[in-house]
Amino acid sequence: MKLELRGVRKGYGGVEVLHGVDLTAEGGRVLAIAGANGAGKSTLIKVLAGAVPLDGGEILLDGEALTLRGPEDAQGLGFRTVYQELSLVPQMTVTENVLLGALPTKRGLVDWSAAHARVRALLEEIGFADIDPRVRAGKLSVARQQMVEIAKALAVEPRMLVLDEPSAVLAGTDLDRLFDLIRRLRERGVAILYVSHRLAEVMEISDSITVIKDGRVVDTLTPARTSEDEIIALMAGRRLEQIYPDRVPEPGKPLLSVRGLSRDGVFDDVSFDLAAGEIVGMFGLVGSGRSEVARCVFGADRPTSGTVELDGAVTRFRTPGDAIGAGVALVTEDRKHSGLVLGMDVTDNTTFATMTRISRAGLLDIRRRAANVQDMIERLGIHPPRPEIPVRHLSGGNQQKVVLAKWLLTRPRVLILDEPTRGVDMATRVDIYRMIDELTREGVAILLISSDLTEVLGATDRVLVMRGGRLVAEVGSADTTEDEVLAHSVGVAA
Amino acid sequence: GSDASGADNGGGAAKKTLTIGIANYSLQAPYFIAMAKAIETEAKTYSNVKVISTDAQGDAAKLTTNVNDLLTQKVDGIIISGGPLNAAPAAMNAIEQKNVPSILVDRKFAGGQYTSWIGPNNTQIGQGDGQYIADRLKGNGTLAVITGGPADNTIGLDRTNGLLGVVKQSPGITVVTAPDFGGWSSDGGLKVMENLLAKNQHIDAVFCENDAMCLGAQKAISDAGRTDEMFLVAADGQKEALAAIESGSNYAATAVNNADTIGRAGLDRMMAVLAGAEPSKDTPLEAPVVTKDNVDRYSNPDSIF
Amino acid sequence: MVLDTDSGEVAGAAAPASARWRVAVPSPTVLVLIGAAVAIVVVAGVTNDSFLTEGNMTNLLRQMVSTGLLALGMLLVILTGGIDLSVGSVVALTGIMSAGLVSGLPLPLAILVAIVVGVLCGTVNGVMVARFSLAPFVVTLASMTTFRGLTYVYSKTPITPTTPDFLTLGSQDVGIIPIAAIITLAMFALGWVLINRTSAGRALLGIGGNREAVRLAGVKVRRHLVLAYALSGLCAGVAGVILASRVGIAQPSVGQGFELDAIAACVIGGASLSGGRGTIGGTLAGVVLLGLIDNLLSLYDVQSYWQQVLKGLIIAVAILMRRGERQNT
Amino acid sequence: MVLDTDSGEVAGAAAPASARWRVAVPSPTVLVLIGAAVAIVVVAGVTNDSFLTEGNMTNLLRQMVSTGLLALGMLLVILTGGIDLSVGSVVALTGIMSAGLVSGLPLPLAILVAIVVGVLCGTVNGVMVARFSLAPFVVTLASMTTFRGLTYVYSKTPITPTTPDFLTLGSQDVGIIPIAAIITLAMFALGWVLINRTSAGRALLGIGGNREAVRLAGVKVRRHLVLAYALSGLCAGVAGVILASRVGIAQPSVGQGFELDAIAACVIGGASLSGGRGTIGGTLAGVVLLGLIDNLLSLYDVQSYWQQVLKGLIIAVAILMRRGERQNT
Ligand SMILES: Nc1ncnc2c1ncn2[C@@H]1O[C@H](COP(=O)(O)OP(=O)(O)OP(=O)(O)O)[C@@H](O)[C@H]1O
Ligand SMILES: Nc1ncnc2c1ncn2[C@@H]1O[C@H](COP(=O)(O)OP(=O)(O)OP(=O)(O)O)[C@@H](O)[C@H]1O
Ligand SMILES: [Mg+2]
Ligand SMILES: [Mg+2]
Repeated sequence: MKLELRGVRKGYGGVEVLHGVDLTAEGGRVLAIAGANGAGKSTLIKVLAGAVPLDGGEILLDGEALTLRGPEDAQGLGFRTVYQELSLVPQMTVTENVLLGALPTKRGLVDWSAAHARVRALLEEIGFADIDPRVRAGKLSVARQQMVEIAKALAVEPRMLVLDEPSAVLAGTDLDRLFDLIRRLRERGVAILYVSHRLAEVMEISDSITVIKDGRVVDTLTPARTSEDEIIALMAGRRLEQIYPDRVPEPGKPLLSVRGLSRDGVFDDVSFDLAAGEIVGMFGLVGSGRSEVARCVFGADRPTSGTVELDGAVTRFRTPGDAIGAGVALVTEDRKHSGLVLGMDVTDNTTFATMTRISRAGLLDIRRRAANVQDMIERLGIHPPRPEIPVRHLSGGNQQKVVLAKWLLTRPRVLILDEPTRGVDMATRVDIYRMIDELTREGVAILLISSDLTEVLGATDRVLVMRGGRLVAEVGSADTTEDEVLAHSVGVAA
Repeated sequence: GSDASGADNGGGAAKKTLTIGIANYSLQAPYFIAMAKAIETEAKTYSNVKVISTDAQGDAAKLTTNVNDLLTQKVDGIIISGGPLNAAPAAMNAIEQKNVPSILVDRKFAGGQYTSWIGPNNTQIGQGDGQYIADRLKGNGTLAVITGGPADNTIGLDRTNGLLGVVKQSPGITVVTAPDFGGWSSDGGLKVMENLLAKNQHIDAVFCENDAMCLGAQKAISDAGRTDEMFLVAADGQKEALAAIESGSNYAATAVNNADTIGRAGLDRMMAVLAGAEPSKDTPLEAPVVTKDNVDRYSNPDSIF
Repeated sequence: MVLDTDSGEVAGAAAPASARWRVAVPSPTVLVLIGAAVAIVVVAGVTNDSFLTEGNMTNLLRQMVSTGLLALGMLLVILTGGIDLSVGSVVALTGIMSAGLVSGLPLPLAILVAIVVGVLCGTVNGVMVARFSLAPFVVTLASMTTFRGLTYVYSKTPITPTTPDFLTLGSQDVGIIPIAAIITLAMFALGWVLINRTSAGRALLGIGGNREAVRLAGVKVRRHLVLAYALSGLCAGVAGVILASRVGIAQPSVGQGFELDAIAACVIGGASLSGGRGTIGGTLAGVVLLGLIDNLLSLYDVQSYWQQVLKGLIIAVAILMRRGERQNT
Repeated sequence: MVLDTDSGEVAGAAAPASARWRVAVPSPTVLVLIGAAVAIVVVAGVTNDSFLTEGNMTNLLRQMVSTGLLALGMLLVILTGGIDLSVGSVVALTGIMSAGLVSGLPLPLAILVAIVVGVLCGTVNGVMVARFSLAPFVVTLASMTTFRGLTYVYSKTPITPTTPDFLTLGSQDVGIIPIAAIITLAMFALGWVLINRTSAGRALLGIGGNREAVRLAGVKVRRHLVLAYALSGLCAGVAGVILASRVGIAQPSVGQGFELDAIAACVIGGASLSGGRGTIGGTLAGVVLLGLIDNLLSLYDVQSYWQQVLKGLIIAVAILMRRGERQNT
């Protein structure tokens, strides 16, 4: 099969986002789409999925014009989509989510045993047999939810599979399993569209790469004949000299010490130190307990035992407010669920953690607030640079920047970042790495939790590795390899 | 008021303890509260009577249920204060089946399926008020009418129709009826009156289907500074209304529909029936019009209502 | 197993054949409610002579019919994240129409027409909500007023049905079980099948849980929303006819505030007003609990005002017993 | 500018200093409502002689006071994703208490005590919702019943206040503007400041939008929830005192159904019952629109039954005019 887009235009509320996109996807090939945050990738995908109507141009399937009046039309054609923003019904079971709208029936009634069996088989096929189809989707970790999304897209054999940043929450073996799956589907003749900001992945999995900038296609490249640098240059419109800043580890005095921290059933006996001016990475597979450690340190959850010391004194954060007051900040991993109030604007979302601080006699100092927000918009390059826009209308990467901005405004002494670059484009990542590097110069201690191995090693001074809720290794970033860290995380001696 | 059946008959039933159920349609309005209280107070004058009072909270189905509940508890007789209900066939069927006497107080049900009824003659109440208004206006002027609620409550309808029957005989009297309902309450009466005042340059008299509404209306009139322009006439004999009449305000008259009298008479009638008497089926009570001249005969500062 | 302790209501229905028995095990919410109800029944049975009598049981059942039917329809709407405030007015409209129509039409036809009117009312709500994306609260608030007005336009005065047969539906019993209660229970059973065993029912839950996700999965969201409101109208229509038949006279003013009891039953039974969560079993338990409270407070001769205070407190305690339910999830 | 058509109400308040003028530009919702209100006023002014009279304007203002105050408090609760069904009962309780207390206490003290009782009622709701994570709908449904019962326990019969001064609050005008309307407007102004210019106000919106996100940002969620309900109780308390003072007699039965009007005003004004969205301006416009509808239907002598039908239809049209608002967003 061959799918062509010709001059596709799409806008929201009068502002055009796609200005005439031409694109060709073919069965048995993986087409990667790269582009900066807000370039219009997700919008393009929504057009293809029939989720939003297009404003102009046409879509041709094997040479014939198509009209997609709704998602059901696209699905009828075998176009399946994994959206960037998780779209599960949290109250429903995995089975129901996967077979949403297509539950098997017997004599008009849903045949639950057939349904569960089908979903179990599907999960097995994509390598996630350990997900229980009868569990509520909302109970799964983000990574597992992502795999459920993928299973959902495969519930019907697709002719075309569109994946919008499927890897943002995956790491290590999970990622390998995803790639295996993609390759198998390619062999079966499925057309695959793959969107990701992790260019190494893109180079590995794709047959060709289309780069989009500001809603226009700027070039289509072949991985064999291009480089990450070239793609970044096309996306950003400038060359990036260096991705990770050079770091000479100069840890100051210990700021935060975690001692024997445990939370029943999640993680056990975790101890580590963060020193002023240091960036410490934390790596682990999905569900290894990294996020939970961060939340307990921050007072968002209660640990069952263990202590947290700040400046050598034992402290007890009962609420996140206590932690913020003491200068600890946590950029949470799931922006939609725990990071943003989607319906509220950039200003509010950026200032939720600091609004009491900029109040005088109970009244917000709105000038100062506006100035703070403006400053953050400029420093992080939030696009569009409009503080009054609801964050719901920002692209995924820009939403992530808003979360970062909120925590940077608290001027933390200890900054915990849980997957902070999830969905963030390369150019912006570089800005973020530079920014945290600068923060350490001011004596801030940073814990960077990430599932991106390259990032974990590139941006940090040393790396803690977690496995099954325990801290299993600590290595210096400069003296180790990706393979070694990965080996620690899966428990194979390197 | 008049104790038509006579309490003295009750003594004959003093042998065993009697349980009398009261099925109240609603105990939200003071009028009905007062009536339920009167029944209970009167019951205390008999040594052998226990009263079980239920409240359907304005729900006809619940009244039916409550009646069934009472029958379940094997009451000897049921007094029904049916509020705005026109009939309650299912409840009355159940009572009939159990062969228990039923006394209706205030509210008469259509269909005649009850032992005895004691209550006001609402048409007469309206007529009395109408006569007072027609006399005082000397056949000329504008009369505003405030109704309580939808016409499924024939209490109000009877009062207004009684009034109009008299007033319409004087062609010089223009009647304006408020399009919205006063909901039988003071705040409702106030709001309806405010709208009437906005719409009508001149009003000579106001009639409300009950006192509560006219108390609110009186306030609206005084707020608008038009107290001297008009007088108010209503029905029930609520003690605040009697006080307003007594004080010589523009609250001129009200037709008595005495909850206390009706309640007491209702219980006495029940006792009489239980003692084997066969009283007259329907007993409409007199509804004298109270004005400043005779108000001292009716006001009782201790009454609830 | 452990993971889904507070989701038994949804997950339970989705149990595979191998664990089919789980279907029969009610969720913790329902268990708590059943426990409360049983405790109440036992205490009442011991301390009150009238409570466990046949007559009172029949009464109790009959009393639960209106709230039960309305709560059933309400649940379907609540599952989608909506609300239907108009049910009380639909009860009045369909009740008075059925009572009025029997004078001209054969009894079954009159009842049918009245119920169809109920379905139409619900459909109007559904279309407004689905097609024009309007807030269900306001739509049904507006239609509550409109339908009530139409009831008075149909007849300002109560209508006593001319056919004595009309009273059968509401008053006749089979043994000690009223026909009306049997109809209600049958409708609950159908509701259970709808919610747990049909894709339409699952779609209703999904719409309340994440409307966009369901839409993107190709489910026709609007059509299902209309269905939910239409069924709520249907239930209200049946309740209206039964109520008129039970009282023996149809009043245009009937049904005010019924919607609150219906919603309360659903929420006490574990339904979430944000949608996506709620069960037939829980709702039924909620209906029973509310019915028991009313029945007992009046059997124990509690003063009407204190009845209100107590009723409020009992509802509060009932929901306190199932803590853990979060306001927005 | 164009992008934020359906969010202007929140966004408008958050304008940076450089664009301070935007604060003064109401959101599309409010503009549509103001447009509708102006259209109604013009048409009514031309076709009805009584409408634009001084007396009627004073009436109109006075009639909006109760709904206005209740809607203001309700908005705060709705912003958090909650609802307060108990306000009508609080109106009755505080009204009758203030009328009863003046016979023993100095007037200002009596009023103060009554209002404090209102705040307490709200606080009870808030604590139940916040501390025990109970569904606001059921909590306030239970307290609606409880507070109503307590009102009757306090006094079964209406109370006429013994102090003539008691009547000032509800009846006195400054020029043609009733004191009560001035108090209401002042409270709306304070409400505007609270929502748009204080961290507590932003927190309320945030809680309704994403409770977990603002909790993690250090916002004390429970405390703010209690605040919202307590303020709703405060507004209901003020409304209760003013109403008793206006009618000149306090009835225990007053206020039934007031909560629905208050909620309707908020929702017509663009508030979302799922929380996180709503404005003071919109709510005020909603109150005015509802008040105008009532006033005009009566001035035009529309029969009560048709009034209900028309009122329902007008509300439906009003919300239809601001399509685009999605049910769950
Ligand atoms: N619902 C919406 N309303 C208004 N504007 C929107 C909406 N959704 C997206 N946009 C805008 O459209 C542009 C493209 O967004 P899109 O989500 O397609 O970007 P993207 O390329 O997927 O970015 P990212 O890499 O960050 O996911 C952005 O400027 C965004 O702000
Ligand atoms: N097989 C599984 N099925 C469902 N949930 C799981 C599974 N494995 C782990 N989890 C959940 O993952 C959580 C622990 O992961 P946590 O988020 O703390 O770790 P993480 O290393 O940050 O991983 P993630 O990438 O998922 O964030 C726990 O809440 C646990 O219940
Ligand atoms: Mg995107
Ligand atoms: Mg994590």
